[in-house]
Amino acid sequence: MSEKPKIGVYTCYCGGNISHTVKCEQVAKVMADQPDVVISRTNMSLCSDAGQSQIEEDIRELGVNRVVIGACAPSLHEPTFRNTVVRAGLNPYLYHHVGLREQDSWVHSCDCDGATCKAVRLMSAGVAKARFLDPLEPIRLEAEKQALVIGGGVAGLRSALDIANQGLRVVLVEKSPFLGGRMAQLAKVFPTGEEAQRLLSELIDEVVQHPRIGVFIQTEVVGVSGYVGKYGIDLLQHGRGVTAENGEALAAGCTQFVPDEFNYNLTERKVIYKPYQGCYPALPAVDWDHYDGESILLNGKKEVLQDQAQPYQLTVGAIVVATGFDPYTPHTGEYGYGELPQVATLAELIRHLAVHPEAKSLRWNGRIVRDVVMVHCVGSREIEGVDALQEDGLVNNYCSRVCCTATLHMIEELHTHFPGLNIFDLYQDIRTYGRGHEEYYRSALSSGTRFVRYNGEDRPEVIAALEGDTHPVLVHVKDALTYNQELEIPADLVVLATGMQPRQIDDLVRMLKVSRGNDRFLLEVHPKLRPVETAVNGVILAGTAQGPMNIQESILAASAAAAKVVSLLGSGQVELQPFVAAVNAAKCDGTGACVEACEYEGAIALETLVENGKEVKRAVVTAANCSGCGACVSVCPNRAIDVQGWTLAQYEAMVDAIAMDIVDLVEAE
Amino acid sequence: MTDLMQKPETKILILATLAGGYAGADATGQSHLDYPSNTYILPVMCPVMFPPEFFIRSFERGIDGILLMYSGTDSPYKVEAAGTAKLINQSYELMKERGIDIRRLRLAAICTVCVKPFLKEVNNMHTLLKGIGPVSAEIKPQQAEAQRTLP
Amino acid sequence: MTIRLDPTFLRELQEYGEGGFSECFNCGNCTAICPYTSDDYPFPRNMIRLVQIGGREKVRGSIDPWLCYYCGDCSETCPRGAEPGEIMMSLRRWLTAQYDWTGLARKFYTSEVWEIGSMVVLGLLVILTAVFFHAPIVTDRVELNTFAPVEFIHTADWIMAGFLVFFITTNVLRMHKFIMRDGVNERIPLKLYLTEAWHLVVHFATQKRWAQCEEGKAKRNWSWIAHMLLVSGYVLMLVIIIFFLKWFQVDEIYPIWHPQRWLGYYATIVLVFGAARAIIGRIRKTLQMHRFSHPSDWIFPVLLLVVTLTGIFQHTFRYLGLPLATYYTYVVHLAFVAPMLILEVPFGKWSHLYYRPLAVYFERIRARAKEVALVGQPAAAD
Amino acid sequence: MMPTETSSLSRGEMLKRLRAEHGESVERTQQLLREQKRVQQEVCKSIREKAKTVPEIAEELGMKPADVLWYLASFRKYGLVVEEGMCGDYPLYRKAEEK
Amino acid sequence: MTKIHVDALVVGGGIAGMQTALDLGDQGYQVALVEKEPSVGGKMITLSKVFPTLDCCSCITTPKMSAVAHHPKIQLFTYCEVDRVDGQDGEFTVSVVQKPRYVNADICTGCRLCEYECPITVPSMFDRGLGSYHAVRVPFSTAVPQIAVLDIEYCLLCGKCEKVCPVGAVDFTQTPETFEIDTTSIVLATGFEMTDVSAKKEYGAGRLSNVIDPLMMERFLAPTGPYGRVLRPGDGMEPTTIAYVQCAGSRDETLGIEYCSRTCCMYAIKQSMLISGALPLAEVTIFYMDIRTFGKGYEQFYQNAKAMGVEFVRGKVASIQEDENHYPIVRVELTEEGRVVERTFDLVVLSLGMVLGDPLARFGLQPAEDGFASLPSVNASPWATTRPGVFVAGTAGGPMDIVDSIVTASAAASAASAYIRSKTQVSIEEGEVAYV
Repeated sequence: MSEKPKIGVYTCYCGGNISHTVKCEQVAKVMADQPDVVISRTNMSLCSDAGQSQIEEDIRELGVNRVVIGACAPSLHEPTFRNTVVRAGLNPYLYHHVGLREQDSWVHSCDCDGATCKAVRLMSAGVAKARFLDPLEPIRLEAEKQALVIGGGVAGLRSALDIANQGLRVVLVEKSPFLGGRMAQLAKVFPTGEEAQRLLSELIDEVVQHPRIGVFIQTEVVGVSGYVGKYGIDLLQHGRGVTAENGEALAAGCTQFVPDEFNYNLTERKVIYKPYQGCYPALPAVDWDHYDGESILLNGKKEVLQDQAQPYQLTVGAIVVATGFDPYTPHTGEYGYGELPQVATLAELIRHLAVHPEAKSLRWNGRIVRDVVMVHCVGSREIEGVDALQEDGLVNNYCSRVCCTATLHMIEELHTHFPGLNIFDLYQDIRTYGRGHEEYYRSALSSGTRFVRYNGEDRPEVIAALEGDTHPVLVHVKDALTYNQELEIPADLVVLATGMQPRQIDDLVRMLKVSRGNDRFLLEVHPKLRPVETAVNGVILAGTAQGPMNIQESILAASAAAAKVVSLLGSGQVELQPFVAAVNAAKCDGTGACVEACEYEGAIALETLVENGKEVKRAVVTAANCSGCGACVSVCPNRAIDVQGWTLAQYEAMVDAIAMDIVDLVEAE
Repeated sequence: MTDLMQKPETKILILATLAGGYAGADATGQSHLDYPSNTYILPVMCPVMFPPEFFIRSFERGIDGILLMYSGTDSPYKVEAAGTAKLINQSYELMKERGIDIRRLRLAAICTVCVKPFLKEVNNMHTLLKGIGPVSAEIKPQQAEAQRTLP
Repeated sequence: MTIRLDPTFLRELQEYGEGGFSECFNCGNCTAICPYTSDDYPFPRNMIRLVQIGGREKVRGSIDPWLCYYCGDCSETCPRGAEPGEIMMSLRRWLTAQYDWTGLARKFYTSEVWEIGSMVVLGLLVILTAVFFHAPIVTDRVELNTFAPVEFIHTADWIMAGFLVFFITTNVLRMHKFIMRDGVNERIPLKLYLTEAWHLVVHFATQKRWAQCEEGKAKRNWSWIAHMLLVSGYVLMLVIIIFFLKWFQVDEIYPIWHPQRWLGYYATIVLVFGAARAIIGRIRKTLQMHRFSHPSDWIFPVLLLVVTLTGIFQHTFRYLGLPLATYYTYVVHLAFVAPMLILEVPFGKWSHLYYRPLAVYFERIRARAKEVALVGQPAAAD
Repeated sequence: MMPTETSSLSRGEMLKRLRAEHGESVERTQQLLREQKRVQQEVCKSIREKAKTVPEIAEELGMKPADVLWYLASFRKYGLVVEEGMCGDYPLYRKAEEK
Repeated sequence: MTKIHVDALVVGGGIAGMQTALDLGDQGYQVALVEKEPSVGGKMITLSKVFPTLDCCSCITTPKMSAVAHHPKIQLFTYCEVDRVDGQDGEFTVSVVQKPRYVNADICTGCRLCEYECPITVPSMFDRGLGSYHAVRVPFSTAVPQIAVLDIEYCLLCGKCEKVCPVGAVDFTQTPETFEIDTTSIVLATGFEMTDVSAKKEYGAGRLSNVIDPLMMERFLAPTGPYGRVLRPGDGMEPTTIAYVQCAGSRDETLGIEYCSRTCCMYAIKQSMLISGALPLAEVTIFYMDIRTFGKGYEQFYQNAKAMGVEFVRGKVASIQEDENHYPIVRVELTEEGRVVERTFDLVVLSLGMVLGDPLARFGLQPAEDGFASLPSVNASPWATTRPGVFVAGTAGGPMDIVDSIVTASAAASAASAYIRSKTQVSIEEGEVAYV
């Protein structure tokens, strides 16, 4: 350390968030008397422009060369203050952030003295660490100006297109044999009434014709390595099983039928199939999961198809996760689903109508339908202790956001196509929040839909009617709007408005090291500061992988994700934090314990150097490959190695500061 | 200033990984859930960096309990789970040698949203320390003179 | 008790008026803004809700629609534009049809052909009767009592009155059955009917509940007064023609101070004024209550106005000494009076004049019965 | 920041023009200032010795409580009055000590 | 006339505008950000804490305000209004009026000596008229830029500020100045206003002193608020019973606003929680028709509020009157019980909705039926207006909360960036997708 530390300490009120519990003025006073501290201030809101200017001024005027800030969680504003000290000409790593809000004032609100005491200790630990701070330079790496987009649904497509339109190259990977994702299964979309498949095909056309987008269909991500700017991706592309020449003929000759999951198993399809007319690619594909391996007759010859999977490797700078959602599948018996043939999900009804476009009357299970009951919040807004647990032992306590409008949109469609239907809508709260969505509520009401409000703790029951009843099923519900009057609704069809579930992408989550939130959807860093980024640098979220959204919202999120990717990679360079191992060559005597402990290829190695005319072995770190885990630190017998910015000496100083009695601190005044 | 002179009976040092326990502690804060204030959370990248001597030294300086909150197998670091476990076992050996109750050092996997497990660990350690008392009962803390005049 | 949801009821009610039964999303604004609503009768939303879920029996047995005077506050402030006031109006029409065992009321409300047609037929019958069975026509001077002998007319009046009494009584008995018997377990002591009867008289005479919605609203207060005057006019006329026709229909012209003349003038003036006001209001649709006029709302004031005007003409011709004009206008007058009284009073809009006070009367009896039961309870417990 | 071009008129001329243009608002503001000074004096006098609540001051001075609160908020912001405990649900205000 | 050339013009310096400007600036585009108020920050900077995380609002906003002010690619024009937009297809000329601050922005240091000297006190619009500041002032403590502004409508022209200013920044010679910005694309982030409180006479039409709007409550809850605590504005009482009237400015035909304003349920719940924190004895009741907590983590937030004891009552409040002591009385049908009640509260908050803030005509745009910018293809390009090259971010394109505003802002930045590239000859290194 060349210069004597001159530490500036700042305790933020956080607009009262901290100062309501912690006596910030006292903290500041104690800090002012710590050795090496030249200034100790408080501020109502340190992250404001005025607060930041104050710090800059102190650096310039008072020659402060170490800054310690006690404020909110470092995850929120560490970057902010790093920029502040940089503006004042200081190295960004000569600053230390102490979390006084999430880890002090917010968790000890009933214990003001304890919280103040804790703040004093944590701040003095910060000051202790600050004495040991060294200027560090971020590691600059060449960034691959290419992004990977995982998922070929509307969010993935939009994200890929936007990234490519902004000048970067994109690889779009889709696991299934066709692009379009869940949106392709919809008919008309609210609030515009456009055909989903037409909108999609326009988007797909733009994507596949884009010179900077490469599309991998039937491809899985099987490996992820590296770091932001340079992710190594392993892909496995399954064979399509057919060629442009023989595709249609093979499909025609195929005789093996399987349930068509595109239509939620309401229909069957061949094992060589196209999900719908106008799908992309137009070439049929083989469903390898169900193909029984039997030969198929083609031009008189028998052909046995084989999945010739092809691995690919590529390097990308960033990864957009647009893996989408799964529609919630009710448990068997939940509202009679799977037990009574008259109970279907909304998604199933959409497909049912799509495969019978010319139907003059609504038929279900061979019977003309006159009375339809729609049930909202199936698999959403579940209550612990009331609703059955999901497979993972949790309940879906979130709102799925789209089901209300989707249900009311369906009611409008039903009334348009089949006038005279009686529709009963069982809801908790109608959440037609979007622009133009309330219109669907109004329209459903105007067309005579009867709304019944049930309480989440007392969900409706669907039972089979007794022999001789006019209707096959009966729905029992307590109607809050009639003061909990018990109603019995005879029905020909019960439609369950099922919500969204997080997709089963455990392997991918593990490979990308992203986290999931309480709702099991992928978690963003902060809903407002970084709403589409994950905690892993360079891994960005788009669409319903992050949570329930409608098409419009998915597109917006996808475009926002694209903006983040372009900001990150646009310059062709990324900066990494300099928290990597560094060897003090003077202390190193080349035992090699560190190399043994290191799990990262090419991160640390023994090199032979000539020192004072003697050949010696010394450990040398390759920064770009070092993760900064510190496995080498704990095994070094000479304490010759440290993670920069996180040294053992700093921790020891911090522990000493915490261990010190407050009495001493007060005496030290 | 008199109110600052209250001495909390015990001190719990929590070394929490940024990718795990530290974020979990932040999540607990965001939920505004109370826990004892004698808890001092320091962020760490990966706990595998601490040699066993570090923990012994901390006890000697007067830290009564140490919680290592890491991400375990979910960690972004390959060695975190196995490496840390190994170090902790070595530390337990050293602690036994010096007559320190090994329950004073605990390793816990805390994820970014593990609010309940976080509270459980903190409260358990707090209760434990109430029962077994400060570390000074077991070893003489070496609160070195030098400390009060740190450089 | 579980109600089995009946989707047909709402459709049925839609035939009785334009109110947005289905627009309503049950926010409760109408009930809370209504000056008449009470803990026991929290309408209009409860009525709308019963219609939505098909609670036909409950609606038939409820008096709530009669407690509404259509001040329009609910419709003005409805966030959904669902017109709860008009819904209550439609319910009153439906209830009138329910009380009426002949089915005529239903026909009148749901078919304009039936409503107008029956009026025309009855009017023509009167004219034909006059054409074929009239007494000698004196042309040199006005002798109405020769042309249409007052004894004959009076007898016809009594026959008509008997007819009215029969239908009104039988319909009221049905109303009583729906409200006080069906689905009501506790027996209501007959004594209460007698002790509370004064309510019926007071409400019939004053419609005083209407005044309740006019607090602080000068414009509406005027409405109630106008309505009161109108009622006084035709009640006066009804009493005169049923009981005092001989005194009223005379060929001698009394001096100007004679009560026969100014009672007649008073009634004529308030009837012209009241009926014209109702018609103009319906044309202008300024008041909330007039925004959705049903054909049945038009027919009564129009008949009333025409009856009054023909009455005025007839008297004018008599004063002027024009015998033929007097006779003809008299026939026309009767051709309008007969359908108005025979069809409108028991089966049409006019019936609200007795259904409303009856409903208030029944409400009082029910409330008293409840009080009596409550007082009685502790004794029973001992 | 976009530099606002300075007009070619001198400061004196400009002030004159502003006075002419804003004659009405200046006059209105002068009245407002007199009113504010009066209220300030009265309120400060009222709470010099004893801390009072908003309704108490309003009653005493015959003002609307909402207006009194607005003035107190303003005086508090600029350090003229301080809060001094509560009387029931109402905070008490007292004149700040002169510096 | 001065003329500036930029790639993108962002109109509105609220959270959406700032986010768009930052995203575009980070991508290397030259950005002009025009804000009509003297400081950036928009509505968001006036809020206390934000849902569902309950972290302090200024902690999110002020760094962004600071960032736009310091960003090398962003030129910030505060106290400026867009007058007209000419041109089309990537060649827009926008004329902007710089309103006179009567303070020289280049030399003002924000020391506030003028503010302390100014004798006249005026209602602070930052505090929704409930607090006060002087006729010359720095608009609020965290304002960016930290520069004073003089309100000529309340100026005595006494010259005291001029004398006290240490750098001679007060300048009465300023006049409105027009300048032009040439730009390739425009992003509208002009934001929203609350629905007019006087429109609903059943709710007192804004004349009841203890019936307030939610932005006022935000100020009471904010640490820098006018009273420094939660008091009711009628007489300075600390309220114990507080009611929220939901859909007071939305979903109501009588107001001509039939849409849902999306944010009111959440802010009412959030404020209830904050009130419970600030006033432990307070009892909060929320009168609602449908609770719409649809966002990520919102439903849990609602359930937490219920568990904390916030009372949720279903029923549309029909009328609010006041008793002789100005306590508001709420009349409502408890629709789940079928009973009409009149309940007296200490304070009532009307959960007003959102309407468009600034008229769109200046930008050559037609509003849609709901008054917000018309977006013809929301399921393909939800940021695109009817005028090519003009994009929309945040609440100019419909009611939405902060999270959604920020996402739409980034999306608009993405769209603007692609548009700028397609219009200007930015040399893009064309390349095949590289994989090995």
